[in-house]
Amino acid sequence: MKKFMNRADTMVAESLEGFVAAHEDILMFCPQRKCITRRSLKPGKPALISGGGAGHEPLHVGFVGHGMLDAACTGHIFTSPTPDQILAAIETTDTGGGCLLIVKNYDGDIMNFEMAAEAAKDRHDVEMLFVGDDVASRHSKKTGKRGVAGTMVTEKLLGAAAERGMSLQALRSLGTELAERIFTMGVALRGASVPELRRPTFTLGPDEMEIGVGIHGEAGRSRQVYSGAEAAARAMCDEILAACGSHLTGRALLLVNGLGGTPPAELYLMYGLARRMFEAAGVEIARSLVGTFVTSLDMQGVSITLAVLNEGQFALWDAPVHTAALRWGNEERC
Amino acid sequence: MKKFMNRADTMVAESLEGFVAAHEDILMFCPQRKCITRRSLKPGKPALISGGGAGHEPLHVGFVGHGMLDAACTGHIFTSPTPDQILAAIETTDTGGGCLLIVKNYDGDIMNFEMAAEAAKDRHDVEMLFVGDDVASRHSKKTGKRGVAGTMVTEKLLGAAAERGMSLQALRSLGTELAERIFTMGVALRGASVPELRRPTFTLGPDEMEIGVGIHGEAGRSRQVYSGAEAAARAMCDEILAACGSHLTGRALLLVNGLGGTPPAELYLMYGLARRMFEAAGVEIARSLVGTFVTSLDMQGVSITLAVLNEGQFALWDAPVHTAALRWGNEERC
Amino acid sequence: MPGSATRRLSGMFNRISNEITEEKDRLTALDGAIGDADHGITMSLGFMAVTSELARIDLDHTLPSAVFRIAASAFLNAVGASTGPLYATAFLRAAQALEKDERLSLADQAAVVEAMTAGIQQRGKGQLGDKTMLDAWIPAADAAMGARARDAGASEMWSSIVEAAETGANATRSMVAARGRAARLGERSLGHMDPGAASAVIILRAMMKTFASENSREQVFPS
Amino acid sequence: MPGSATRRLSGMFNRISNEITEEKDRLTALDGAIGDADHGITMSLGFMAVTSELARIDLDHTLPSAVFRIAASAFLNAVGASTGPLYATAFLRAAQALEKDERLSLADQAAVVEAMTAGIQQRGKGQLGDKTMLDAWIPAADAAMGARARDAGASEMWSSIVEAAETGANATRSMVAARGRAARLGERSLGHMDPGAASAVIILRAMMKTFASENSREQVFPS
Ligand SMILES: Nc1ncnc2c1ncn2[C@@H]1O[C@H](COP(=O)(O)OP(=O)(O)O)[C@@H](O)[C@H]1O
Ligand SMILES: Nc1ncnc2c1ncn2[C@@H]1O[C@H](COP(=O)(O)OP(=O)(O)O)[C@@H](O)[C@H]1O
Ligand SMILES: [Mg+2]
Ligand SMILES: [Mg+2]
Ligand SMILES: [Mg+2]
Ligand SMILES: [Mg+2]
Repeated sequence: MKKFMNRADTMVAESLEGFVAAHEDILMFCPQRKCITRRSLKPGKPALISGGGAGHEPLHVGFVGHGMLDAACTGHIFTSPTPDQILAAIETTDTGGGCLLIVKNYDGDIMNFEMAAEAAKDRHDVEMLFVGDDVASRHSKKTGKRGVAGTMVTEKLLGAAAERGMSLQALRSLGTELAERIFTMGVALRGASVPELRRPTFTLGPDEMEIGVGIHGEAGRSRQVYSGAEAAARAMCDEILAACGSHLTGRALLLVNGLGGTPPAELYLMYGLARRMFEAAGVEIARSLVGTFVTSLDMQGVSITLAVLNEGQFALWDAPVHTAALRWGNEERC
Repeated sequence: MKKFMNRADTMVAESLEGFVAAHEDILMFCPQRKCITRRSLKPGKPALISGGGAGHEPLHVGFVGHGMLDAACTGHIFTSPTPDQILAAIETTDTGGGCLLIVKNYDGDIMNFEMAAEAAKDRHDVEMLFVGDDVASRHSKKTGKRGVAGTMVTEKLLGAAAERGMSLQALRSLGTELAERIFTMGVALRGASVPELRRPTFTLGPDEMEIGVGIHGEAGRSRQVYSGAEAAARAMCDEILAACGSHLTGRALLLVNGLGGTPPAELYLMYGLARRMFEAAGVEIARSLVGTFVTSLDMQGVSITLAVLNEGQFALWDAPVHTAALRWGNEERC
Repeated sequence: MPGSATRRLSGMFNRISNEITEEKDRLTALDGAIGDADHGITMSLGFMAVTSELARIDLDHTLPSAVFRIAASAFLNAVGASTGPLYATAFLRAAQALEKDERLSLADQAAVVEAMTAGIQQRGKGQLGDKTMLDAWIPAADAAMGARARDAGASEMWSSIVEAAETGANATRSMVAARGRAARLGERSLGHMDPGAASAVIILRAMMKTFASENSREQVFPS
Repeated sequence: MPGSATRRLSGMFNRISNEITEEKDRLTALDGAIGDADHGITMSLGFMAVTSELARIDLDHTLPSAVFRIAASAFLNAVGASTGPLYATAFLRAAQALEKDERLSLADQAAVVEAMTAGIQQRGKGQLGDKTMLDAWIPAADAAMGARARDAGASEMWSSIVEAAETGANATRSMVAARGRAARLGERSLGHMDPGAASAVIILRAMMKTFASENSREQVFPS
């Protein structure tokens, strides 16, 4: 499978270089390009730092900016960034309010962020928040839910809260509370093709779908017959509703996210289906977001995220944000 | 090739329904769903109306809103909307300032918009603007350049000008002037698959690219060996620079647009390459936009647009916009 | 007797619709080679809209010219594409031609072919050799005029029309397109038949079957 | 003579790096079945970073424990992934174990295997049966302890270590993963060998070749 790249081993660096050049008004590389930070930091505000493997763009670099992250670290494709990158982000962005490390719940990410936090702890106030929203992995006893598209919802809400002056400890608690309220399920019609391999991570037949996929090109929870968008949306929404349990109250944010190779028209079609299904289950869709935000390289797939929020949390969602991938609200206040 | 859809004949309608539901704060269907209009119109402002085939989402519906279009009409896949749809848009959005029909330069679109304009002319002040930015088709003697991704640049600039009170005639002149300043070239690594057919419109070998493609899944100007992003970007940028001719002055807007199946990371990589090439040719890249805005269904491809603007036109680009697919600037003023 | 001529026209549209729909895949494949792979779809959609619209009207109280007007608006509102305005204009011009004499005589039939051709030409600003449907329609109109000039009968006139259209459509293979989407392909359009010319032949052949068959005057078509 | 023991270690890392790189595709394919298809890439990258870092230092003036420290930071900063922190912690613990006695005696070698295993376990919070690299390392460490207890020679100790690791790695095929990415696959991880266990065997075998070959003490390794 062809890609718009030159060489597999330089793809991530070349792509990031283009990204920073395109958004130089918002963000910049920190020295030695170990991470990407906001152009201007707000003294005393707790710094929000996230990161993960490349291949999920625009996550996380696309969410660096006012109202969201202060820094993001990118590893190799589907590979956690290294502790020295994370340490550089901590050292660059801690302006006295400490740092919250937002870590998607994968062993590799956890261990690398942990080592960075250990190395930083003498000089910085560092807290870690593990995010996991993937309901397909909710039965993994020891490891728990993976962090997938819902991660960006957490980053948006915490970013707005930090901008309003919330303390590091309070941000961490809010993040922990949000983990109980955000539910995602993904499906793929075609696997991702990793640059080094130039073939899909899994191959599906013409009538198959992979359901419960994560964002690393890995196979999902099961392979099923693909009989159209409606049945796929139904399977995902049912699973999300089941996972919601007692959290299934009144109003929610619905995020339909493309996994990289899915065009906008198909995302909106899935959004329409999911919305109807959730509404039929008594959920009012109070906020919506449709687009390609958390990808698995060029995977042809979609994820559906339901975030059951309270009024204060909706207000955080509505608060101004000015990043490469998410932008709304008055910019004067940024 | 699988798609997130139910049936080919309902795909466009289902997708539009999802789209309108997701953006009900900004826009709505007009009666009988013949077109999509802004939720609130500005009395006396000339109405900007565009439209075209489905399969190019978010163009044009994603650009309905403050600072851009007043209405957009969607036809069948890759097929112009019909005169009655366009007429409905004219009748709904003309608040006294007349209507500018922004029409991509294709025989089908021209003829359908023309018939609508003829039918409306007794009751409405209607002007037509044909847009064509595709340099690959600049040698087609009788037909001239096709309208591709650069269309959205024209829509953004005219939208801002209309918001500032520019008259219908002046908008049309500005649009005509812009046609001389916007240059696009596209390349595909995989064809688009039309819902009815479920196979790609053209099939490329593992080392081939189709260069000079439009946005209807049609083959491009020639098939060439694909030897990586650099050479593809080089071929496109050289052609754009050649087409610019005397318009190649100081500062430009660079738009790198995905054709539907291309993930953000690859778009940014292409952006980085194109930017370096244009800068090496003496063009200063003063504004940038990277994303999936004008698609050809799920085509794996990229287009590069260079818009050589003057300071007043950059100011129009920077002006607030609040649509589903493009959003920046202070919303209070919207 | 507006009813009988109107029934023939309505039958003609049914026949066109059926035969276009049967050839849908071939037309779409032709368009796939040099266009956007939808010509079979748009044409079939358009004529199906026409026949379903005609099924709603009372044929006994409708003039032939009105049938063409109804066809024009049904086709136009169903199709979009290039073919919508082209055939809608063609049908409108045919309606105007019939208004003078609603009998649908041989002369009227020839006038319909000519008027349709003129409509297509006016709307699309194309000419012979552009590699479009006009490369079938213009020779067909010329053949109709020729047949009228030599006072040929229905079956002779219609065979010469269809033959001219076929020859014209075949000739598009060796043309470089100058109109329509295919124009952007330049030399790459060589070697492929224009889909619009191919569908024009199907339409004209269906018209021939309607008007040139011996007992056509008595035939009752399904509505 | 810090130089000679240090040279052996540096040679050991070269050997590991070469053999991992040779098996890169197989490891990546194993990871493709139950993970994200990069294990060969991350491991090869990590060990190549280690050897290129070691190539820069003066082996004659570097202690064996320092070699492990350098390896830890080179591996960590090159890799990311799960394996970065796991092996970095393993190397750090090996360095701590060697600090007491830098000779790299047979007892030291056994201590290195044990310390590395303890490091992996501490960092990853895993245990036997989780279907990870620990299913090779824990049996290997047990074998090292056992060999020391019965005072076995170098070649016997190392064969028992590698044999235990191989048996452990093979056993992962019939385990359901409880740690790492594969854990999310549940039952679907059955039937596949864990890639981290497979690479652990390669590492241990390269260590065996370094330490257990008859003339290994005299051997001079390319730096
Ligand atoms: N300007 C024109 N004049 C005459 N015929 C045209 C013109 N433009 C296009 N056509 C005809 O229309 C055909 C394509 O029709 P269709 O595929 O239905 O529409 P579209 O090109 O909008 O997809 C072409 O093959 C050609 O014969
Ligand atoms: N918590 C853990 N403890 C021990 N080993 C682990 C743990 N998590 C993952 N591993 C090992 O790491 C291997 C995967 O390594 P690799 O593919 O390089 O990293 P990643 O999973 O980040 O892509 C697994 O096969 C497993 O052996
Ligand atoms: Mg990995
Ligand atoms: Mg078309
Ligand atoms: Mg067509
Ligand atoms: Mg892996």
